[in-house]
Amino acid sequence: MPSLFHFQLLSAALFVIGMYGVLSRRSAVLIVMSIELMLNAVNINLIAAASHLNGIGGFIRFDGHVIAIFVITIAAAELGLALAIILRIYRNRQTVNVDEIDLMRG
Amino acid sequence: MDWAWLIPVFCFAAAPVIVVAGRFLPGKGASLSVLAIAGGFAMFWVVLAGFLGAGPASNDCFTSVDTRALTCAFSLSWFQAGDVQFFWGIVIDPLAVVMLGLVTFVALLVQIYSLGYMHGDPRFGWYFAVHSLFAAAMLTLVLADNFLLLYVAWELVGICSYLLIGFWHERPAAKEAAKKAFIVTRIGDVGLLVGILLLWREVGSFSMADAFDAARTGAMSEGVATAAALLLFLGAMGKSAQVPFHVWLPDAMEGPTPVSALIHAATMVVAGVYLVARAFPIFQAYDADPLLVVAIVGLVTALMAASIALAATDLKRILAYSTISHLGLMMLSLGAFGYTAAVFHLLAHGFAKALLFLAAGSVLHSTGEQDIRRMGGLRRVMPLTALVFSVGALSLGGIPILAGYWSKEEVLAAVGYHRNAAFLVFALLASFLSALYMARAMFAAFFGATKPGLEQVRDAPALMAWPMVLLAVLAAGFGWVSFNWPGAYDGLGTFLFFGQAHGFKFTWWLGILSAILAIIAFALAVLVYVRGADFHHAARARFALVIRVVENKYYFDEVYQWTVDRVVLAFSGLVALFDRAVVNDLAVNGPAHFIRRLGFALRLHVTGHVYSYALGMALGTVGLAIFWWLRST
Amino acid sequence: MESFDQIALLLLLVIPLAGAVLLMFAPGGRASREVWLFSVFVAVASLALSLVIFARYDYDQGGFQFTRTFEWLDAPLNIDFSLGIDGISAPLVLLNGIVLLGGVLISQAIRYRTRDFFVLLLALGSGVFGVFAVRDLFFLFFFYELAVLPMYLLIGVWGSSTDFGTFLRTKEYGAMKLMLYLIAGSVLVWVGILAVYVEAGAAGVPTFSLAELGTLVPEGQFSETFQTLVFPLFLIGFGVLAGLWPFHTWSPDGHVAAPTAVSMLHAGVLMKLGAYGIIRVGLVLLPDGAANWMPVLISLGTVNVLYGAVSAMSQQDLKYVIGYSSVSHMGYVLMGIATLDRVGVAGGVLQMFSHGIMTALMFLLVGAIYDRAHVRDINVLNGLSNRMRVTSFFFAIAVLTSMGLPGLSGFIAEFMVFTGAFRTYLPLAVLAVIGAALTAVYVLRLLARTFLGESDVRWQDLTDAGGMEKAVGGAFVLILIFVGVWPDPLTRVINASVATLPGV
Amino acid sequence: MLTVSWFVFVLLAVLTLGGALGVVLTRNVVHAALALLLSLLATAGVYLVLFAEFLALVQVLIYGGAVTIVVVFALMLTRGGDYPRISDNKQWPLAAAAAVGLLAVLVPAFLINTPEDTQAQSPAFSELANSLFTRWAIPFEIASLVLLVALVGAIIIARSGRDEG
Amino acid sequence: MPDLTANLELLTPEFALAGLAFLVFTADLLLPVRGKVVLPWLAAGGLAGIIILSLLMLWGENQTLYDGLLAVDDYSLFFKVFFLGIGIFIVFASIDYVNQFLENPGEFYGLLLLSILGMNVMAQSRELLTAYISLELLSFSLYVLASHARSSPRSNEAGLKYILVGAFSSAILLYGISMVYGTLGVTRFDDISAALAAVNGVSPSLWVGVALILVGLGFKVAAVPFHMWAPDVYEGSPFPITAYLAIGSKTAAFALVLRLAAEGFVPAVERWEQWQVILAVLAAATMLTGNLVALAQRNLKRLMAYSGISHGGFVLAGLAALSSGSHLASNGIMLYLVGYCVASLVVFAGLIAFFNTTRRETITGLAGLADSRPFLAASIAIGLFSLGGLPIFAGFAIKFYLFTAIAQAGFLWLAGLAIFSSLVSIYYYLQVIRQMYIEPASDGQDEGTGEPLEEPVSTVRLAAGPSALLLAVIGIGIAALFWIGVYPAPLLDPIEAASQAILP
Repeated sequence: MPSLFHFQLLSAALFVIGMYGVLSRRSAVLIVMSIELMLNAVNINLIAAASHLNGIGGFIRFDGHVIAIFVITIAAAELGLALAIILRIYRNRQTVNVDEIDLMRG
Repeated sequence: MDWAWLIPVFCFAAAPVIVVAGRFLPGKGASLSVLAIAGGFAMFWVVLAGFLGAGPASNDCFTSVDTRALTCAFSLSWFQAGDVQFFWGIVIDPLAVVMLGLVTFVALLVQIYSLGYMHGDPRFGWYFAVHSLFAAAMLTLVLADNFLLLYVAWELVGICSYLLIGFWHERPAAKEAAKKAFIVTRIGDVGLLVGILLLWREVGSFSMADAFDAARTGAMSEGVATAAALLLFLGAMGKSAQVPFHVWLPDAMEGPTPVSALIHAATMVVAGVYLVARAFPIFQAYDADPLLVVAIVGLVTALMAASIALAATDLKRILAYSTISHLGLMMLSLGAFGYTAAVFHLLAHGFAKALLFLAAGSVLHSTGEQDIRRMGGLRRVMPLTALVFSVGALSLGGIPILAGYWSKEEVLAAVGYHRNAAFLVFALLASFLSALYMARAMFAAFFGATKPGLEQVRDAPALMAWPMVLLAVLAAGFGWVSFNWPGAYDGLGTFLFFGQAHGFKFTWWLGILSAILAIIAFALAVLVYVRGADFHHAARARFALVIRVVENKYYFDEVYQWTVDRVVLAFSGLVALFDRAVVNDLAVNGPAHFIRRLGFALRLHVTGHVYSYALGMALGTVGLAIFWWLRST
Repeated sequence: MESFDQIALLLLLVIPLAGAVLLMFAPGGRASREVWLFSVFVAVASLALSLVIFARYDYDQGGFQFTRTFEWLDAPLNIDFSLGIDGISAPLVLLNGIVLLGGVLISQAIRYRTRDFFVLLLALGSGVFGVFAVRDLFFLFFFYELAVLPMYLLIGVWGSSTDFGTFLRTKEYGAMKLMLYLIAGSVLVWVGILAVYVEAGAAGVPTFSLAELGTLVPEGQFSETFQTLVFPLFLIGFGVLAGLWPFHTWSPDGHVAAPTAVSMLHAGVLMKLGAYGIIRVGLVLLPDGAANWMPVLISLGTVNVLYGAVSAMSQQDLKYVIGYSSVSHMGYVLMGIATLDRVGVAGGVLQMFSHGIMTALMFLLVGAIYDRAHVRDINVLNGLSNRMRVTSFFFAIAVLTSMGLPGLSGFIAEFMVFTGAFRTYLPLAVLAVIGAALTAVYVLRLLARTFLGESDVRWQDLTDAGGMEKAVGGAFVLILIFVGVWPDPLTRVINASVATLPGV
Repeated sequence: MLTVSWFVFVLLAVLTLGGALGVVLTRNVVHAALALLLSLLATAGVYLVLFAEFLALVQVLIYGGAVTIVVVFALMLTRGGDYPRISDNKQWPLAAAAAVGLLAVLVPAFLINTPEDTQAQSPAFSELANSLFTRWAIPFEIASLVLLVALVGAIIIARSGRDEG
Repeated sequence: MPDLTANLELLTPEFALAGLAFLVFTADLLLPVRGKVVLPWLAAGGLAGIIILSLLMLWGENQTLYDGLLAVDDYSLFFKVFFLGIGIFIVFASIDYVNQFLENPGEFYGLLLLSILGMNVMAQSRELLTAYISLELLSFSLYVLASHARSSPRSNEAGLKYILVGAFSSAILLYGISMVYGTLGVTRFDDISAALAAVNGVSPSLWVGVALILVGLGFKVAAVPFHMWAPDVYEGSPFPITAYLAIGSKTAAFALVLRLAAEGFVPAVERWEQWQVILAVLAAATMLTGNLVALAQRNLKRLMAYSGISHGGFVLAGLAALSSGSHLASNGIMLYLVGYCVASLVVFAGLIAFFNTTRRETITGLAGLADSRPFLAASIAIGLFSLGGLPIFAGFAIKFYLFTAIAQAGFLWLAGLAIFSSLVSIYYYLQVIRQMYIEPASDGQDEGTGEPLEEPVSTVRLAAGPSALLLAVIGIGIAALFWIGVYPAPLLDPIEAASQAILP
């Protein structure tokens, strides 16, 4: 039976991959997608901890699950808003390529 | 006598009044100035009488232990600085009394003379204002009982001389001469001030009496005594135009002639001599090494100046160099313990030289001419001037029974007794030279054939004549005051060293020798300038080089000029450049620019690309996590 | 009268500040004449007040008087707004009153943004009053910065740029440099203050009150190492403002750029804040550190004297000459302080006063000349004494004072400094005396070139200084002579407090 | 049993990470979207392994459904004709370095302290709901406001206003 | 199950605020275009009402709700009133701008209100998730508001950059939370501190988790190296939103961080003493970077962004100085936040007024302002002087307080660094002032720097002059600056109470 550590390992890897995506991608949409991956990693971490450690050391039961639900909600909302802004930029600039979006710098 | 302090105060009071309200007073305030100094002169007699009358019994008066001179001091607090109390006070002792007489009298005469001489000058009032200020300062200098006050007066006479030399500052020469005079004397003043402060450091008070007691009793270490004496002498050299500080005095002749008569002949320039005489105890302390220096400097000055005077052709400059030379003689005499002789010569020379200057002034005033080569035979057109000038010249030249003769003889005697033969020989040479150039000036200017263009000149007006006459009388007969008149009064020396028998001792062989030398000198002059014999041209030809050196005043001015231009100003230019280039642009602007550059460089890290921002955050995250981890374990 | 003593200093701070604020919000305060009159009124009031305070200072009793303390911030910070002056600050308060009034009076001709000008000028004045009148480190620093703050605009807006051929000094540069310099100095001061506060807190008395901190010193709460480490912060920090070499260059450049009144206040008063700070904070709180660092300070002071004099010799611009002479004369102040000798310190304080009046006078006259001739180059100007008789006379008095001519205040002060220095640092003292002689060189050079001699046709129709300038200048001249002849009224006040300085 | 759960876990992990890698590496946006979908669904599987059925359900509904659809729409709407070849930016090596660095920090951090382990259990829905609506009521309500803001914002930003004809 | 909602009424202000937001939304829907001018007044009035309501209801309350997720204490009350006040001023400052340049006023004000709600909850949340959610409420509103000028590419770009980096950072923050939760199993601050104190031996995932949380919050307060989004977002956002970002969101984030540190970390003393230096280093980097890069700016918004970063650095330094022993640091932080906000508000209000009339936002664009609009120039100058930390304005007092706290906590070096970097800051503040006061007016077409203006839109009409409302806002702000600068004691009483609440 995989232990908590394995799940944490999984989440860490997922988080890092998502981060790499954010840092390396050019298309704003893909960056948003990568961020979703990172949030998933968070959720895996939370749920794994919640379900493995309940009852130990003053844990309130299943807070992890609750937090995870919030995270999912926020993530969805964030995604929606981000995509809306991306659309707006696409309309004004005909690109979603973040290294063409650098009117302001310095 | 308790009112002696009034003497300077009169003049001090007069000066500002003339400046502010002069134009409303009769004679633009000149009258006020003359009145003040006249009052001073009157007070002098009161003081003298009181002093002769006073005994050690009377308050504020005591007889100092070594000189046993009666001294009366009045002192009151000036101000308290930290833990040091500053006083101003006056001391009245024979030396002070004598100087008082000289200063008040000559100043009075010169101011009266100036009424005529400066008549119609646009800055007439200003002239007299500064004159009063000068008189005040000079009298303070004479009366000061502590070194601080002396220094104050010392500087004040300096600035007055600056103002009067530069009186006609529209003339560039006058402007430069004034600056030169002040700066050169100022160099000496540094020595004076340092010396004073050194004495204070040792003695703990600025009072002269304390300093002298310390010097006498040995409370003052020898090192300090010697150093202080030399430093004071440095100041004296500056004021009394001793070599190598003599360069300013001839140029000072750019001032109005009466000024030259008063300040640069009779009074201010002798302040140095007065200082040395005043501080004699310090010079004498221990084995009196400083006096040897004084003697040497005096001798060198006397010879050098006399030789230059011989080559000079400008009447006033001749007189100026003669002044320097005679100041040298006085120093020499002091250096040879000839205290009395120095003071005596100081007085005699003062009257005679003032007279000569006034006479030269009257010549200048009438003819507008200063070069003796273009004068001649003036005795026909201005007999009075010629007469008084001759009296002065003969007296200074050392023709017997005139004042100068006695005083010079005293000096020579002192040198003869206390210094070795070499000194005496050179001293005799100096006195011979002084007779020679005096005779030259006199005969060249007033005798011989009248030069064309001088026939119509007229003699001095009364206002200028009378002072000259009075001075002439003194220049001729002043010698008698130094003799011993058994019963009534036994000699200047005895007066100066109260009670002690420093009577007048005539040294026959010296007296005769100097008389002969003087007469030879005058005879030569007669031959050359009246009879027109010209064997001296041969001499000129043979000693061409020497002559040129002498005529160029031993190139002192050139050397100084070079130093100022090439060293002082160059250095200051260098410093100014350093200040701007290094201190400012490098050390100040440098860091500022560096920081701005840094800002512009750092600016680039905000690339404008989201992913690089995220990268920064990611790296920051890793770093922070590691840092946190490390700190926590 | 007791009640007066209670509020005297408060009034002293409030009057100029309130004047400035009123002026700022005065309806229709744009008519320059009215603005000027109002400012004159305020300045006169301050001067009168400072005169009364100075006169009422009881020098027999000594110590701090007119004291008053208001709670400002209590624990955990402990800042009191506590007022009080002693014999050292009393003359400086008087000085500020005098110079401020002078500056306001001769600024009659300011037409451009008159209101702002006088608002800033008065703010500056009240800042200086504050520094001299408070007894709490926080407020000392507060007013210190308040005095610096207006300088930027005063110079930047009303100043002038000059092209010296080889290099250019714009007013922006001068203003910015002065501002950054002084604030850089205050950075060190600030750090020093914090250090003292922390140390006092370690001793169980976290406070900024100079009085309370002063009581810690004799108890040895500040270890010698601490003092030795912290003192340089104050030394340099305040020294910058005092024109300490090599941190002096802001001063001449600032002068060249500044308008007349500002130059007067800047050289006349502002530079004194630094020296005052060294005494009030450095000497009082860190006597041991001071003792250890004084050899450095007196050496630097001597450098100031000589360096300033020498570089003044070859300056071409009148204001540069005076600026560098200020550097040179502040050297005497620093030397006097560094002697840690009663005469010396007293001399330093007196020199602050004397130099304040003297430089103010010089800049006033230079301003008068510049307004008429529109040049300050001493090679271009000449023979002014024929055209501007009174101006030249006053200027001569001023420069003679700076030359240390007896009978004028400068001599007394410098002589006292020398006296003190001779007791403590003989060789440097001799150097300083030589420096005094050097002064004569550039002063006479200046007089000869600019004022004496024939004047060109170019200056034929130059008019003499205006009535107001004559009046103020005359007053300054009288003060210089008065102090030079009878310094006792000042010195006895100064002595009263110098004697009580620790380590002196 | 053991082997089975291990097998399932590994399988899901591979799918999750593989999908994730697909998202961040592929050159084709459509593939990226699909990879994202895959990864998200696999994550739901992971939740199941953790006995978090409810969350698995939510995950499938929200991510698998809504999110992916939105993303695809966004891709369609922002198609610039440059799809086949979306490349990475120049800094990708640095990015990789940062990622690896973070991994190198996280893994040992997890490895060093793993509290003693218990069997994973699943909460009863009722408990979850209960705590969600009692203890976590405030965050819940704020979250609803967040959604509102996102909604309003998305509308006013994305809708075509008067400024474009 | 205990009754968690016994004292639900304590949240009335929050509910009222949410209700107000909905009211604005609906009013916006119902009102005709012409009638929408009432919206801002509705919002402002509502906010004022809520301030009064909160003061009446919550004065002196000290309770927790929902099992300690939320605290209703003096601390939250202080910040609640503070944020609501900021809200009012921002609304007033926005009115003209919104009328001139923006569509959808209803959404604008509504989102503003919701973000204020988020800030309030941030200030009173004592649990990580609650804090996070309320933080997201604030962030989402700001994402929308930043990109609110739909037609402006800069505004879009600002929104995009903000939301991408923001989402990234919130992912990191969440991961940190998950790690803390995964290690301790608790998310309440007090539990965390208890656990921290209890944790013995190594627990790296906890520490890394804390670090990640700090990253997420550091993004919000724009701490180096998480600051790079700030300049772009500030520049691109509509001007009032720039002000709001600089004032509101930064302060709210600090309110959260301060409570987290004070309740979550500080009680675990030895841990905290290990961690202080980390914050100190972060602070040092932040203040230096902000000030140095600000030197190179040409655009006013960017300048304010960087200056904001540096001020954030000062506050971070204050955080590093927190200690369970004294309230000095926490007082200092809160005082500083207030002073900083007021000063920035004055500056921004002036700049907005300037922008409304000229559409210029570059530094050189300000040239000659002192002649054309003296009051605006003066107010901007006063604000900048205050930000630069010069006295009689708030800046000096608050800086002195904060830096004293830093030094007192043993970070004298950090205090020195802070003082030095505020010296640097004075340089660029003076550059702005120089443009306004010294440089002559430029014709507006070419501003000398190649910084392009927003291309003028024909539909936009420029205001003739700053509206009375803006001037009133500025006037009040300046008055507050003087008040805080001269006598902050009254303000410190509630601050002390707030510190008492979080650091018993």
